[in-house]
This record gives sequence, C-alpha cells and structure tokens, in this order.
Amino acid sequence: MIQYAAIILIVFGLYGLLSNHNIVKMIISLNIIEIGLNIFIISVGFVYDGIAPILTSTNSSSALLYVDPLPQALVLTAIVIGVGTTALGLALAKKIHSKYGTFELDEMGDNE
Amino acid sequence: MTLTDIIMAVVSVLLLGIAFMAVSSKKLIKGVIFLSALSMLSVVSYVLMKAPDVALTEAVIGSGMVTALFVFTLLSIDKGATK
Amino acid sequence: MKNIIAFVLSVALGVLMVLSLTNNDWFAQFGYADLTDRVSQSYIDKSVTGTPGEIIFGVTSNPEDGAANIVTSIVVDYRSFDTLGEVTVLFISALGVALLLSSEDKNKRLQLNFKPNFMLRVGSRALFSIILMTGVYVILHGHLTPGGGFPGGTMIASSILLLYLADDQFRAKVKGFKLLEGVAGSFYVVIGLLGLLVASYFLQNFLPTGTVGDLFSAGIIPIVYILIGLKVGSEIAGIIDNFLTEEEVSL
Amino acid sequence: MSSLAVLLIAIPLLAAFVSILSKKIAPYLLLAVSLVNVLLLFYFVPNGIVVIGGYDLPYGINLFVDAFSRIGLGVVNVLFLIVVLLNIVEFKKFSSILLVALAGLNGLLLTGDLFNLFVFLEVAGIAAYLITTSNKKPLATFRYLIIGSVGSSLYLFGLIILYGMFGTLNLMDMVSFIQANNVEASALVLPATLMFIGLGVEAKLLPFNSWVKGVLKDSNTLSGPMIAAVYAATISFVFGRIINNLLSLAFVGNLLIVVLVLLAVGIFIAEAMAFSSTKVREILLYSSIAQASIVVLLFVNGIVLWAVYLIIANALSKTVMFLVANKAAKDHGSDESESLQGIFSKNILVGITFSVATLSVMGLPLFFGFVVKLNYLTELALGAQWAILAVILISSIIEGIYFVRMLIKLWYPEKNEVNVTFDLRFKVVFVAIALILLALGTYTAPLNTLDNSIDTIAEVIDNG
Repeated sequence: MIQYAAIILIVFGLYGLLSNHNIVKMIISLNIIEIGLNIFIISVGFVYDGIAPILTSTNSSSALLYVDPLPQALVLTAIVIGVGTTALGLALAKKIHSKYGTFELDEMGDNE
Repeated sequence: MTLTDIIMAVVSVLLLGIAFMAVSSKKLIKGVIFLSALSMLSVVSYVLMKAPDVALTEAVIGSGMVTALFVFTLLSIDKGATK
Repeated sequence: MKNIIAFVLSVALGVLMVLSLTNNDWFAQFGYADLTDRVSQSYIDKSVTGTPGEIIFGVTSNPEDGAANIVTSIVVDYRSFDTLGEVTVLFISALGVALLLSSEDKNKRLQLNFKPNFMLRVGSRALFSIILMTGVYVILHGHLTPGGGFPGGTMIASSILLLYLADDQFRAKVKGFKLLEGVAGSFYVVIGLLGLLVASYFLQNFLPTGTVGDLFSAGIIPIVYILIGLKVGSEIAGIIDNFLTEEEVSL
Repeated sequence: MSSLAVLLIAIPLLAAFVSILSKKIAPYLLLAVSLVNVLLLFYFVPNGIVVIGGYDLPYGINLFVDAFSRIGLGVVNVLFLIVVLLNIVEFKKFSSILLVALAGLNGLLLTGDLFNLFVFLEVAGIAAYLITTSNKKPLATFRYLIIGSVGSSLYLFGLIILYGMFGTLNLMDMVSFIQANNVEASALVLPATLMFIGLGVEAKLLPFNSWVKGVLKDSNTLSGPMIAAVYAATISFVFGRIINNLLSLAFVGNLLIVVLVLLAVGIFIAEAMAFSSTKVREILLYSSIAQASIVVLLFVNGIVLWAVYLIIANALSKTVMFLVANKAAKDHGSDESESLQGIFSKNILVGITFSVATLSVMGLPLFFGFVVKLNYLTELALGAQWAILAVILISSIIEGIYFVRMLIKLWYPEKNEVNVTFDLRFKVVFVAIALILLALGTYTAPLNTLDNSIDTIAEVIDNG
C-alpha cells in the first residue's frame, strides 16, 4: 500500500515538473519526487514484525528479525543530497528573480 | 488486516492528498507549507517502517531546514517586491 | 493542452511502474523482504570479514565494527565512502550558494518585519542552548541511538538560526564557519588516508572497536561522526547566512 | 600498494576542503592536484580491484582499475589538466569547485558500486551546475539542475528496484548473480529503462537533453570544453560500462528495437538541428549530441573498442572546437558564422587546427575520426546491422554538409574585421591535439593493441 503511494508520489512530482511554469513550484515538485523515492527505498527494506535495526538492552541480540538497514543508510545519503540540490536550486531561483523580477517562466521572455 | 496495515493505509491516503495540494496550490507559500506537511507525514511513514534514523534526519533536515530555506527565499522576494 | 500531455504521460508511467513491479517475481513483496538473500544480513551479524556469530549488546567485544546502531555502522563504516561523497555534495552546495548569493561589497542582513521583544530574545537564548546540547548529544551517541552527524549538525545549525531570528542585528562569523568546515572535511579525508597507511585500506576502521553498546566504542565511528556534525553544522549555518543576506539590488 | 587508485579521488577532495581556507592558494592547489593526478595515473596506479574500508565486495565499496577505466581516466584527467591550464587565470573563483569536479569525475570512472555511482553522479553533477553558472545565465543553469536531478533520481529508482530484486548494490556481484540464475530479461525491463533514462539525461541523449542547448549556447572557455568534452567523455565511459555489463542483459527483443529506434531518431533530429543552425556554438553542440547518441548506439550493439576510441576522438576534437568558438565569441561578441567570416584568415594556425578537428569529427581520411568511423562501420556491417549502418551514413552526409559550409564561411575573408587573438597557450594546445588526431589517423597500430572485450567484468574477476 505505502509502496504504491510512494510510486504515485513520484508520478505526482513528475507531473508537477512537466506542467508547472513557476520555478519555485518546480523545486517543490522535485522535493516531492525525492520524498516519494525515499519512502519507496525504505519500503523495499521493510519486514513485517521486524524491529528497528539498533541493538539495545531490550533487543540485544543480532539473531532477532530486523528490518533491512541498508536502504535506511542509502536514504540518509539521499536526503542530504536532496537538501544540497534544493538549496542550490533556491539560490538560483533568487538569482533568477533578481534578474527577471518574476518566478514565472512564461513572463521571462525567451532570451535564453 | 492488522492495525499497522490500517495505519499505513491512512498515512498513504494522507500523503497523496497533501502531495496533490502541494502540486496544485496556487500560492507559493501554501505549496511550501504543504511540502513541509508532506515531509512530516513521510517521517510518520518512516517510523511505521521501523526506520528511526531516517525519521530523525528527515524531520530535522527535510522538514525543518528545507522549509526554512523556502520561506527565506520567499521572504526576501516579498521584501524586494514591496520596495 | 500541454498539461493534458503531461498528465497522460505521468499516469502512463505510473501505471507501467506499478504493473511491472507487481508482475516481477524477483522483486520482494512489500513487507516480505528476505534479508538472508541480501548483503544486509552480514551487516547485522557484523560478519563481513569474520565468522558469523551472534552479537550481544553490551557483551560482545571487538567485533569488526562496534556500533550498536546498525544503520550507523553501514553509513560510517561499511559504506563510509558514500558518506564522504555525501559530505562533499553538501560542501559543494554550500560553496555554490555562497558563490551565487554573496555579493562582494558590503551586504546587509535581511530585515524581518517584526522587532524581537524581550521575551523572544530571552526565550530563544534558553532554547538555543537546549537545541545545541541536543545536537551535541545526538552526534555523540550516533553509534548507539538514532541520529548521528547529519541530524545533529543540522540541529546545531538550527540553534544558530534561532539566534538569527531573535536578534535582528545578529550575524554569524562566516570566516569561522569556513575554517571549521574546511578543517573538519580535511580531517575526514586524513582519517581515511591514515587507514590506508596504518592498516591497508582507505577509510579502514583502524582503532579498537570496544564493547558493543559502550559510549567509547566503535573505533573511528564517533570521531568521524563528530567531524561530520561539525562540518554539516557549519555548512548549513553558512547556507542560512547566505539566504538571509540581502542582496544590494543591482538591476 | 594496490589501493593507490583511491588517491585519485582522495587527493582532490582533500585539496578542495583545504582550498576554502585561503583564496590565494586555491588556484595553485588546483593546478598541483590536477598535475599530480595525471602523474599518479600514468606511473603509480596498478590494475586491479581496490577495496575501501577493508570490506571485500559485495559488502564494501570497491573501485575497478582495468583497461577501460584506465583509458577513461587518462583522457579525462589529461583534458581536465589542459582546460584548467588555459582557464586558471580568469576563473580563480572556481578553483574549489573544479577540485570537487575532478574528484567526482574520477569517482564516476572508477567506482564499481552502483549506489556509489549515484553519489558521484550528484557530486560531479552539482559541480557541473556550478561550472555553468560562469555563463551568467541562471535560467539555463536552473534547467540543467532540475533535469539533472530528476535524471539521477530516476537512476536511483531503477537501482533500488534492482536491489529489491537481487539484494546487492555491487555491479560485479549483481551481474554474476543475474547470469548465474538466468534471470529472464522481462524482469529487468523497468529498472533498466529507468537507469537508461537517468544516465541518458547526463549523456545528452534525445529526448532527455533539453538542458544542453541553454548550457552550451552561451558557454565560455571554461564551461564549454568542460561540459562538452570532459564531462561528456566521462558520462559516455560510465554509460558504456553500465550498458555493456548490466543493461545489455535487459535490452533484448522488442526493447532493444525501441532503444535503437530512439537513438537513431535522436541522431537524425540532432543533425537536422545542427544543419538549420547558423551559430557556431549551436552547430557544435548539436553535433556533439548526435555523436553522443552514436557512441551509445555502438555500446548497445556491443562494439566496445571503437566506441571507446570514438569517445576519445570526439573529446579531443570538441576540446579544440569549443575553445576556438568560445574564445572567438568572447572577443568578438557573437558566434554567428556570418559575422565571424574570415576569422581564420588572420589566425591561420588556429584555423588549420580547427579544420583538422572538424574533419576528424566528420570522419575524413588522414585523421583519427576516419579510422574510428571506418572500423565501427565495418563492425556493424559484419554484424549485418544494415539499418544502423544506413542511419550513421546518412547522418554523416548531413554532418559533412553543415561542417563544410561552416568551415568555408570561417575561412573566406569578408570586409568586416574580425579581431580574435589566441595567445601561445591556446595555440600549443591546439597544435598538440591536431597532431595527435593526425598521428592516430595515419599510424593505427597502437589502436589494435586492445581487444574488443576490454569491458567484460569476467576478465577483471579473473585477473583479481
């Protein structure tokens, strides 16, 4: 269920990117794609009745049933990379706004 | 259907609803707020899927920092427009 | 018209993805992933180089990787090279934001619409220290509890953000951040190179790993996480400072 | 020590982190590091698998050093050094970014782990976005950023599906698992398509390349050769590695036909766009899109050896062509071939080298491009791929027409004065590259020392 929701989120993001002409909205859509992708990655490693992959004093043995830790590690990386691109995109958006005075692609003319 | 399944189904529906609002909202600031809510809901789904590390990271970075950056961008633009 | 094409295209793509995933026998169904088929089981057992055996929290000592948090053990030990790349991504984004947004001549801070009052100022000072301490705690316990360098570093950065919001004249010392960022990043690579020299592989965990579950355990993992925390904290604080800097309007 | 290859990534990274401490030393660090990398590569890095962190594959991350990645590293590092040497004075601000870019490019070429590849794709990608900010066209850079990020997201999506299927992220491990278990190709269609699109975005394949025009149309002497030659070569090598080992397992039957038709249509469209353009840089960028598609076409058909040489020939020629075009556009203010008429009548040496590069891309005898083209066409004919052969031949004819038209314009003097001066550094580089193109075009013996199987992973496993 949640896996399909993740795929639909990615599709939503793609639709948003294709149909929007506002650069801030495009960055928002990009973020939606990333969130959907991250949920999908985590869902690939989920195991029913599995426990979170941390050894503690209550779950102290490695022989118990854990959920897959590798996708979680990958998502940590993906989240940070996403923040990097978002920050850069927003900085570019600010730059574009100071040059053209608008966020709308249609109002910028096609001098680029 | 166990309780986890039901909660996951509810979260999935909410995720899609909020994502739709974020994509279709006319005002930029609304889109940003919905994105933040979407990120927070994804934190819930991470917790449900037993990924506390990811949940913490997404809550702090994805939901907190990214929203702040969006809001700062919009704020500085608003200032420039009213001048 | 364009929107309809976009809609049809996206829906077709989505249907295709869902269909081909459900018809795929190799792809594990949601919730039924079998870890023994995957590389992950060895990460949980900490048996990549050694023999498989049960790891007990607080008992097993000197396994190949000493972190009780298995995700941390992957992020900072088994796949540490990815993390180095990830730190680099954040580093270069911060660099790019600075390149794009900072103008050479005197730049002003973005003025907020409200004047912070006494309560806000005192309250945010108190909150600042609490968030800062939480961030430090999260970083130091990254190998035992959820969290680690990335969220911890961001928490530190958000405590500085709080100071920005509470005091309308506050400017962080950007030079200091840069120094911290550069030094922390270099040390990460240097630790990797030390692994190459002391042991025989780049980024090898060359310190004793201690008992699983102790605060002082897991070899280089806490050291690397502290470096990552400092680096991430200073980078994100730098990004925030750049975003809050008002550009001189030059049109 | 066999793990020295990791220094090719570690040293630029270390230098990048150090370089932000002092703006003064950053350019010197960049120069020193790119020089050290070339030396390291040619004298100290042995072939083999480099294990990182002490965990063997498939658990840890590992780097491949084999003939394929070695050629790629050689081309990329040498061209990077050349481009840096020519631009270091004007673009001091970009030193740290270029250092990170170098680390990212070397990482892309070396890594044997698919997720690590994604990380380096982002590292190199973000560096590329920042390099294009030197064009002062934020909108084009923004487009590049959005399309590039979506591309790498799709790549990651495909990769995760593969991980869900086979439980490993290591390229070598995954391929041997698929072959050992006779996984049916239909199960691989979705992930393979997603990865193909994701990498296709970066490799400038149609229809995923709407970023290229905006970025290269207004490029300068740094961003032009960097994106069109150095980055293009890197991505082509990476693409070749992935296609040959992983995606070729999925590209059979109908999907193969779809991919081939898509690539063929891409070649035609790109050549047609180049044909209808009058600006020098636009002609060059569309021609490089067409060439990128041809390279991928060859990789899909399994003609690895000549695809590799085609990448090298293109990278060398495009470096010269973009340097000349961008320098001319900067000094003259326009790159319309009309207004640049007669530019070479004053710069005869530059004109000759530019013509050599162009003729090599067209594939005329005496030059490197001819040998490459002749050989891959022969291979295609031997494989009875008549349709592809026809596509490439027709596109060559179109290419020939517009390049000759452009060359005649640029040589034929007009009344208006075109003052473009090239200093000695540029001339030395141009002459050197032209001589290489000429030498490899007439003396072909060294090209045959490699065999066509340079990129099969099995060989790497056997050799250790």
